[in-house]
Amino acid sequence: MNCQVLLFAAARDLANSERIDVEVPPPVTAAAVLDGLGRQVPRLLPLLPACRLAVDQAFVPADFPVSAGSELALIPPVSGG
Amino acid sequence: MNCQVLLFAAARDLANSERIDVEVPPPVTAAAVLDGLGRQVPRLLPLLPACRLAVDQAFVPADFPVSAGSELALIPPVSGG
Amino acid sequence: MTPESNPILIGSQRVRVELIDRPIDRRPLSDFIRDPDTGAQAWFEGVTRRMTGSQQTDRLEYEAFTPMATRQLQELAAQAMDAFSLTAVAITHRLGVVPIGEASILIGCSAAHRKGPLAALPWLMDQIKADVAIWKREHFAGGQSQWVHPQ
Amino acid sequence: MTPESNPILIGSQRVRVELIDRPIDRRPLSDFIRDPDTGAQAWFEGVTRRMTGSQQTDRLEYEAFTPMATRQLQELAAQAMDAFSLTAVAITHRLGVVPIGEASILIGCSAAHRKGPLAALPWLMDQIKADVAIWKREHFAGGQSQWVHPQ
Repeated sequence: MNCQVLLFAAARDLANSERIDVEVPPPVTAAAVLDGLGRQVPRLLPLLPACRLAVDQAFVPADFPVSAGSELALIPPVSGG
Repeated sequence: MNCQVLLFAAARDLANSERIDVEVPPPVTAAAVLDGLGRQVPRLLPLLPACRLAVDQAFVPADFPVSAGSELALIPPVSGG
Repeated sequence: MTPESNPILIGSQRVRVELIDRPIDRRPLSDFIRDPDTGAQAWFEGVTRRMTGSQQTDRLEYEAFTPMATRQLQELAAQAMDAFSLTAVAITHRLGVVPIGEASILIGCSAAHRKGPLAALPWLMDQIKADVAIWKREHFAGGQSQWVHPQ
Repeated sequence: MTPESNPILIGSQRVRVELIDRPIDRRPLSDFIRDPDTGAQAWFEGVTRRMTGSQQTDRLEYEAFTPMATRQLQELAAQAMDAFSLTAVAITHRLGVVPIGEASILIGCSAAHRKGPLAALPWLMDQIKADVAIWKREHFAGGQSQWVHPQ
């Protein structure tokens, strides 16, 4: 499944892009999307273990099944406030 | 010893005065001053158990020895803030 | 009785305490606690509340043993500076009549990090309500009034 | 990237959340949480700090995934309303460059009594710093900069 993932902050800078298309083999879980991002943009690898995937603007667990059409976002460690 | 005691809030209203002179027999402790106030102004009696004596603007324990010339104040339950 | 004291600053300690008989202006407190090397400010404002259960308040009226209350507030502020690693503390308490919706007390504190100021505020309020020589008379909408004596 | 959202008010819940790319004005938050039936307001303000140890900051720069951050702040504010018996909560986070001494976040909350708002502030700040999709880039006086990744 082709997944488009939004990138922010350090992740966007590393990938030099605000979004990335990743081809993820089934089963398409949140963990599989993160794996796909690391394969596609190896420079993200050091940051990925600290990142979470947000599906439709909510954090999801690693085994969360990602549906086509969901909005995916890679969330690096946050530092608001 | 003659002790002048400043009164505030509910205590001042009950005594209808901002200060009272009390004759306190030795040993002149904080507790003895409070006892003297109750004898002199019986209308203070219901309030006195909830009051503290301040000597020179600091709370003191019941057995604190009161010296002549100290500033004494009867402090009803406080409710600032 | 509406005694008034100018703000009292304690030596090199960044502590500002005042009892005033007019509405509290936040600006001088804010100016006092502001510092480019702080990253956090926390504020507490106590306000005259209209309803308590079904009972309607018309106004509150505060009275203080001003020199004692000022000294107590200074000591509490200085203790909070140490205990909570604060950069500055400002406490203003209003005396006299405080209408509905207006502030009777404003406390502001600043520090490098957020935890100190956020912990200092409840501690200061607990101490003030327990010990500082200030009294509140509540005037009810029906015309009666009474000194408030917390349990 | 300096997205901006208008304040979002949640139905009958007295919650106001906004992300803005200009200096934070305290007034609209104060107007929002003010209520004659509240007796307490508590505020937290996070400010860009100049020194961290011996390291000098020139400015901070904030970025958000705005729709997600807005939704998260709304949910946290609504949870705080219930958990701490609040009357109203207002949260404003600034995005873009925030110079030394200026506020990146302002939270105000009100309630009948003081304990709720005073407990809500540290809880809200802990949640925001752990989960809300906002990032801070620190620009140092020497010209370097880095995304801040708390442990």
